[in-house]
Amino acid sequence: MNAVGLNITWIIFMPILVIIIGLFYLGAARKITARIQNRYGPPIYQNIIDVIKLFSKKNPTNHGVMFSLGPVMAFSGMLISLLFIPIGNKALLSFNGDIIVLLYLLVIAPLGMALGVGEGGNPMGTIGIARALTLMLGYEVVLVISIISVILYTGSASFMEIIKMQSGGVGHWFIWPLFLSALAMDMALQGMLGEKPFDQPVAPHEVASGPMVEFGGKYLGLLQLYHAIGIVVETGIFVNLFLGGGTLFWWFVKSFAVFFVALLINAVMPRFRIGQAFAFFWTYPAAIGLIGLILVAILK
Amino acid sequence: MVSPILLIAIPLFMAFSVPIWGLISKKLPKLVPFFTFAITTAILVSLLPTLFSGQQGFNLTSVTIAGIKPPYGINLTFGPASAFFALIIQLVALAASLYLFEYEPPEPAEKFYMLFILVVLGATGMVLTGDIFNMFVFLEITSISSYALTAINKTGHSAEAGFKYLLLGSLGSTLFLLGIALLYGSLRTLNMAQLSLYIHQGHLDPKVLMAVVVLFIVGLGVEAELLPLNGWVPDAYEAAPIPVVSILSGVVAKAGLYALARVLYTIIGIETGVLNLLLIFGILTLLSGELSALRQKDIRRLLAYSSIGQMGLIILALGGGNSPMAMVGGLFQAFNHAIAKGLMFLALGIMAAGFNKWDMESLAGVGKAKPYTTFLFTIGLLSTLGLPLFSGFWSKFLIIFGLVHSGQVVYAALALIGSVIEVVYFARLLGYLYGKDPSEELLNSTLESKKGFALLGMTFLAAFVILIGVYPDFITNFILGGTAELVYKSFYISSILGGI
Amino acid sequence: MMKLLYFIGCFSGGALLAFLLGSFSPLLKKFITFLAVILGAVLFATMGTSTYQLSLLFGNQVIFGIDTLTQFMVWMTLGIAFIVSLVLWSHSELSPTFFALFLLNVLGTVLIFMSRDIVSFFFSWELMSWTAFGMILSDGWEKKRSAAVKYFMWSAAGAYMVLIGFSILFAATSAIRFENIVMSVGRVSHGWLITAIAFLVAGFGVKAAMMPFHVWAPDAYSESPHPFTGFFSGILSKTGVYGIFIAFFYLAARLEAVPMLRVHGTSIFGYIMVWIGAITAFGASLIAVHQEYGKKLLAWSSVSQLGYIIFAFGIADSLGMTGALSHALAHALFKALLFTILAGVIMRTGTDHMASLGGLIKRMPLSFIFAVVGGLALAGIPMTIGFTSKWIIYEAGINGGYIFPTTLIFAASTAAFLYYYRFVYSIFLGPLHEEHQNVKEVPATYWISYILLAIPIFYFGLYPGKLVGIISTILQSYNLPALTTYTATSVTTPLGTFNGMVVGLGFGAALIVGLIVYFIGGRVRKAASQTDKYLAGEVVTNEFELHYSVDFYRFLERKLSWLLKISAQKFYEFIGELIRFVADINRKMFFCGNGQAYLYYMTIVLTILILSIWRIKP
Amino acid sequence: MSLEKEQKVVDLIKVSFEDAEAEIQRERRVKVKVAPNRVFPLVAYLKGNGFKHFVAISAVDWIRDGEIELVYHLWNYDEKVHVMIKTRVPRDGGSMPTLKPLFNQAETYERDIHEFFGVHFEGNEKLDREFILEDWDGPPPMRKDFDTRLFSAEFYDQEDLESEALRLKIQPYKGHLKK
Amino acid sequence: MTKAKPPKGLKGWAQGRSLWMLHFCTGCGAIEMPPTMTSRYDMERFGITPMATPRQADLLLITGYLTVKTLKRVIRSYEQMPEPKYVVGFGSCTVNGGMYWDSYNTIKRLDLYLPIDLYIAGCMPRPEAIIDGFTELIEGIKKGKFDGWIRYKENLEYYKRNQAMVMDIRKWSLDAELAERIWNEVQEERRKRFERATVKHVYELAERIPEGLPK
Repeated sequence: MNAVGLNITWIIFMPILVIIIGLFYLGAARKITARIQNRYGPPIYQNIIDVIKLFSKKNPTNHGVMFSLGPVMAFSGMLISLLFIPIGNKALLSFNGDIIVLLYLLVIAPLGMALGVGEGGNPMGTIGIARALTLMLGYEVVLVISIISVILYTGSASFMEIIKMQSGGVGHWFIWPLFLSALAMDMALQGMLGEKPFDQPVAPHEVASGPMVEFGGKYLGLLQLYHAIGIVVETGIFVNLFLGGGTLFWWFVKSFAVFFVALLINAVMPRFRIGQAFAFFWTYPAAIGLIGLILVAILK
Repeated sequence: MVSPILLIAIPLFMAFSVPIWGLISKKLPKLVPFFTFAITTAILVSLLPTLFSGQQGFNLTSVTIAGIKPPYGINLTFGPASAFFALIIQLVALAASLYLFEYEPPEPAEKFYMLFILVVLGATGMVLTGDIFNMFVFLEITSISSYALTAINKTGHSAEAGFKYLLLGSLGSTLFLLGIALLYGSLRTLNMAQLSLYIHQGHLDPKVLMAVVVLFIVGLGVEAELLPLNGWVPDAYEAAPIPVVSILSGVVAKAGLYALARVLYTIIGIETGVLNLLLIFGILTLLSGELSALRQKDIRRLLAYSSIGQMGLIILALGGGNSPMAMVGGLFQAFNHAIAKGLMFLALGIMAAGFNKWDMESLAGVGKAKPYTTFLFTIGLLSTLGLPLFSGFWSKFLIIFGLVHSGQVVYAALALIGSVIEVVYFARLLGYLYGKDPSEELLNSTLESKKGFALLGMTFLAAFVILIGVYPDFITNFILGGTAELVYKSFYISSILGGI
Repeated sequence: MMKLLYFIGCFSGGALLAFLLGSFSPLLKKFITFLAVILGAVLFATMGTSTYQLSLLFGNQVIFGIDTLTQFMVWMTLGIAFIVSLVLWSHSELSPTFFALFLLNVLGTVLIFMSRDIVSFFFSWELMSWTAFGMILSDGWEKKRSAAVKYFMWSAAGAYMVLIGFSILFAATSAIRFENIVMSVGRVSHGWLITAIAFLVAGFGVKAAMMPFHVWAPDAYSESPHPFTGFFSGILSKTGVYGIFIAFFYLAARLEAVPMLRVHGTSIFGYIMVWIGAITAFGASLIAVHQEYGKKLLAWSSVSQLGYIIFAFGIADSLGMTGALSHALAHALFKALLFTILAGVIMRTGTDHMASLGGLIKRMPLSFIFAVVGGLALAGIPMTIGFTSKWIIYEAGINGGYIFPTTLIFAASTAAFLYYYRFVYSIFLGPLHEEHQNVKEVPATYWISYILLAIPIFYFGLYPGKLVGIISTILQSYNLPALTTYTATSVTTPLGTFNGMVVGLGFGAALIVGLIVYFIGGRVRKAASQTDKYLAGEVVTNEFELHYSVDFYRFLERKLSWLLKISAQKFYEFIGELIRFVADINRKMFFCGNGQAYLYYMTIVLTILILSIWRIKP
Repeated sequence: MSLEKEQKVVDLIKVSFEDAEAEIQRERRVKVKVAPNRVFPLVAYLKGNGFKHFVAISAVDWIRDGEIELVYHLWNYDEKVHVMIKTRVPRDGGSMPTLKPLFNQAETYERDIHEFFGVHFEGNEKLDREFILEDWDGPPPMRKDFDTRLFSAEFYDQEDLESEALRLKIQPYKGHLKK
Repeated sequence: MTKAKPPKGLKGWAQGRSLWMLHFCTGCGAIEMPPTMTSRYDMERFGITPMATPRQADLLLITGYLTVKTLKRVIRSYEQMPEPKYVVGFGSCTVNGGMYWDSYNTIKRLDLYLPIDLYIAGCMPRPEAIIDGFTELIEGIKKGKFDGWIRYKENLEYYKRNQAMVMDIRKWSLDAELAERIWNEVQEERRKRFERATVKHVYELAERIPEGLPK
């Protein structure tokens, strides 16, 4: 029972930790982007200020019940996904669901947000959602190909099993034997994180920040938190599958490293058109992933 | 004592007495066909129990005329097969004669009723006779009356149709007669049982036999609507009055079919390879009929083509005769087709009554204007499509099973392709009947409630369709008997000629 | 014996009564239908697992049996039928014929699941097919003609393929009962057996909307009477699935032994079906994404979901079959729910054209909530039955090593989000149109049926083990491999675990946390009006189209146009043209109306026949 | 620098439009003066002769003559010649046929000129819709007799508004904050 | 109803350090924004980020002159912003009309129509001036000294009346009832003013046109 008790402590503590770290990730992202652009950039804790400010704002416009529930659902959906991914050898709830469960839990959040945006009734928001979903159709295929190759390679869809198999140093990480799959997944991750060149859904110059167009104040604050957790979870999938998990510290280091790569690409890339982005995912990353998958299937 | 002879004698008497009734009252001739067929149907039904009393489960009685025994005298056979076809004919004729109550035939009306009775009489005779020349005679009675009835509307159109029918029909009869002549020349007998026995014993040169087969098929094929010989069908069905059409499709065609089956199965015997011929003819007729119906706009022509297709299916089933299932299915289908198609034609007559337009566009929406008639029509249609709860389902099911059972998977598949085409045009027809709003003209045409007697006859047929559809065993024993009679030659021969 | 007759009589008598009495009072037809379904369910409950014999054709004993699978399928059928009969209370405008045919249709469907021999199976099959056609017909089908004809033609073609398959088996084994066929299937040569199975699977595949036999399905589903569509798509398609189950596990099992027919460790049939299922699921969902009408969208979605089931059947191990059967139930539930909601929307607004709807959440909040529930299940969100079944199917696909089809299935699932969002957004979200300002919420019969459908959706989502347990019992009774590693709330496969309860509780807790965070944030201001939106400072009034619902995924369509161009429809249209061409030639040739020509034909036939006799006969 | 191509254009116009005063203004620039009712045929004629680009319509208010001069600019991509067609319509009740049948974009320029100069263009259906000036019911503001300074002073009457603000004790702008 | 107060303490600090800006760039001042945002001056180091919609913005930056037509949109956007919100007038056009002082269609003083918190004068102000203005703003917000949105709420009728003098406010105000009422009230005066502004447009004006202009 002791183990269970510990688990519950972590279950309560981990989301708070991840939110703070995720906000720091976002702040770091802004700082790093600024440095790349030869700017000074905001302080690294800027996003925490932003969230505090957003929650302190008064009278954001509400368009209906679903509009309010949307961000809540997005936040909660990401929170529950967080619990199903092992973070730094802490299994949390991940014994109760495998990668596929996580993949589908990850969908609750965008779905909730999409419904909220829908009730907002702003066509730009809906265009953003339509773009996001199209993008999702693009990267999900690549993501799934990579995940299937990992599952085929290990014979298990459980995160803990996969992490266990990678224990024993850098050499045992799956990024080496499954390099092509990892590469494909990293590309998919770029889309998942919504970093350039795949930031069409929120493209501020085209659709006025897309889904978020009607959200202000605490709605936006919830979405910021959702985004912060999302980054950790999404990079965490990569860390757990290919970089061998690790202790809490190293886990976050690896996770940030994955995010850092995405950031570098983000900082120097222009934006695809949405059709191009979709077509891109279904050509190069999918092809790379498929080659990786075939190699796994043959070599296995 | 009721005797099968009465089935021929009474109509004969009634037919020629029509003018006399006409002298008494102008209205009386109208009733004559109905009473004739009511009496004959009653006689037939009262005779039915005698069929199922022997050891084999059924019985075949031979009735001699003028007391001379079969090989030398003329006889009538009353077995399950004959009785079955006679029943078909009587049922359809009865329903059609009820329709006549509401129908004003072209003058002179007496002639019409006379010919009407004569057609049925001839068909009944064909079915019942045990003598092949008699069969020819009855065939002639039927066909000549049909020619006249086809042309009775006295328009150029009907005259043309009648003439085409006459052309093909008379040539067909001639060929049939030629075949009889060949047989008689070789075997010196006209009694079917005797012929069957001789052929069975190998008294006939196979080449002559095959020539006879060909002549018979081509000769009888005109009435049985086989492929290249059925050119008259759509024209005749289009030009003839509706009750006549129902008789043509339900009675004449079935009599021709019976003749074909009787001649090929009983006299010639299926071991000679005629079945392949039937299969080929059957499938070609089926496909050609269904394909022609596919784009028809005129409902009478559509039903005519569908009729051809159905006859093809029956012939195909007879071709699968080395499996009794197919044979049973074929006879069953003959019954179903006669009833359903008769029903459909009669219902069509009422649907277009007082209106006289027969294309789909004009009759669109009739389901709202004349709901009950259209409902009856639909029952016939669904039965023709072979859908469950209606009798057609069982026969089609049996035919396909039988065909596959006899090894003819390809034919079965082709037949089913034909059926799919049938589904398409009938579904489209249903769409027209129910889907649209009726035109003013249609709404103002004669009400169906004024056609009570006709509806009674049709309801009677529809009841049969549903009864057999729900409980097929109502009639299956009959069909099994009929199949046995047609297929087991020795039984037939021994029943007529006495134990050999 | 008598119980079965009572059961049949209950439905057919109800049909007869509804048909005869329905025209006198609309209440009567609804009441009779409702009563007949309930009575039927009660009768079925008393029947238990048993076998009944009926003397049907030539005194043959046809068999109706009830086993666990039958119970599963029949309860599903009766359940959805009950929902439909409940919803029908609000539909007096449908003709008595519709009610009668509906009862016959339910009867046919139930009898399919009960029948244990060829004759009764085919009887029930055809009964189910044509009554469905009749129902489309009875609902005034001026615009529906082509869809109805297409449906009828395809279902006839499918039924005939089934018939050929059965008749081949009958010809080879001389048995009409399934058990006898299975016993003597060893006597059938491989060639015939393969032919028979191919015909059967193709025939059943038509009903299960398997590509390339799916072309009828979207049209027929979308054009069928609205309250009935849920049953049509949810249950009638399952008869095809059931048929495939029968064909596959009764007969194809025998082919397992032939090494030539084995690919990837399973039979070649399985392999083909996996691919067909995956392509069906993927292709249909891509098409569903681009539909403009709600019913069409859901119809294509049905085709896609049926692809999942076929895919899972093809895998044919314990996971695959569990997945297939559970997805059969899942699809029946959520598709019935979604179609019923759409029927309610159509009843209230008169259209299912998505661009003309919008904003109905303000007027029909209950419908919206359940549309979300249905959508969660459709998209396979954990906590709903849709995830339970999809998850098992994915695990089955990966575990069986079908990597590429599984990828396609995943993509199809992602596409499901796309079309689901489009559906729910276009109808319920977005701005409310002027003409729908006074739309009312659906009547009680509707929302009661929503609730009734939502309960099992969540129950089996939170207790996936219960569903797997039911299906395992079925599979074990058929001596098929069954999934045994489950508890009430969790299922474990060789690859991983899924605990529905933990996910549910966890999400519940997360939702509470989310709400707390939300309420920390303080007051909000209600939007002043519907035009209170940010549109670059512009005030956009009703004269402009603010509802982003036309060409929703245009950019996607543009990119996928090469893929969407591949159309089975066009191929069939070409075949249809060809047949019409042949038909015309045939008619002009043989029925030219020229008496001389007829005589020529007669002479030619006579000559050919006589000459050929002289040549062939020695 | 020869002016051959310009001369060709002038000749081209002179051939068909004898009443038009065409002259070469300078290199690549031809000026034509015609009566208002001849503008449409002339533009149509030029369009058929390679002047595919309708550049703009501009207007000048000749207040002393009581006329408004409309200038139609056309451009020939092949020859690289600019033709200005000048015509004058009366200031009050002046009317021109629309060029929309020839060049769709003329509609927009015509709406513009209608709003700012008050010239009516016959056949332009969108003329009455407000284009740039929303809620405007005064005289066309680009005419020379429109006193924009007066209008600005009177209409945006700041003194009134400010005194009201003082009465309400609103300090619209609080001034610099001390560092 | 208690009087709303500008945020102080943590909220005020966060508000000041995280100013999200909606820049209404129709005026020529827009050209000064890119240098302010990019690497040389980098306003993001103060937490100031451009935002695409008023829902997310705290600061409305008006970069230059506003015509009547654009004023409507600005008011609309301003009213859609959540509170607390700030308006910065940028360039002399917003102060007194600037070089458009005699235009028939440009409003002269923005603070009559919207509660300006801060003006950055200049034509145009250089990025240094902008940064300076922003620093003022941030410091002021932290101390709770900017209360433009409170002024706007409290004197809504006054602002609406001013707006109604130059534009049709009915469609452009979130509070439709108030707008309708005020619009009806000011009609008479508005009409008079319009007449007064246009009545003297006669030929004497033509005399002012210098001689020698080409005919």
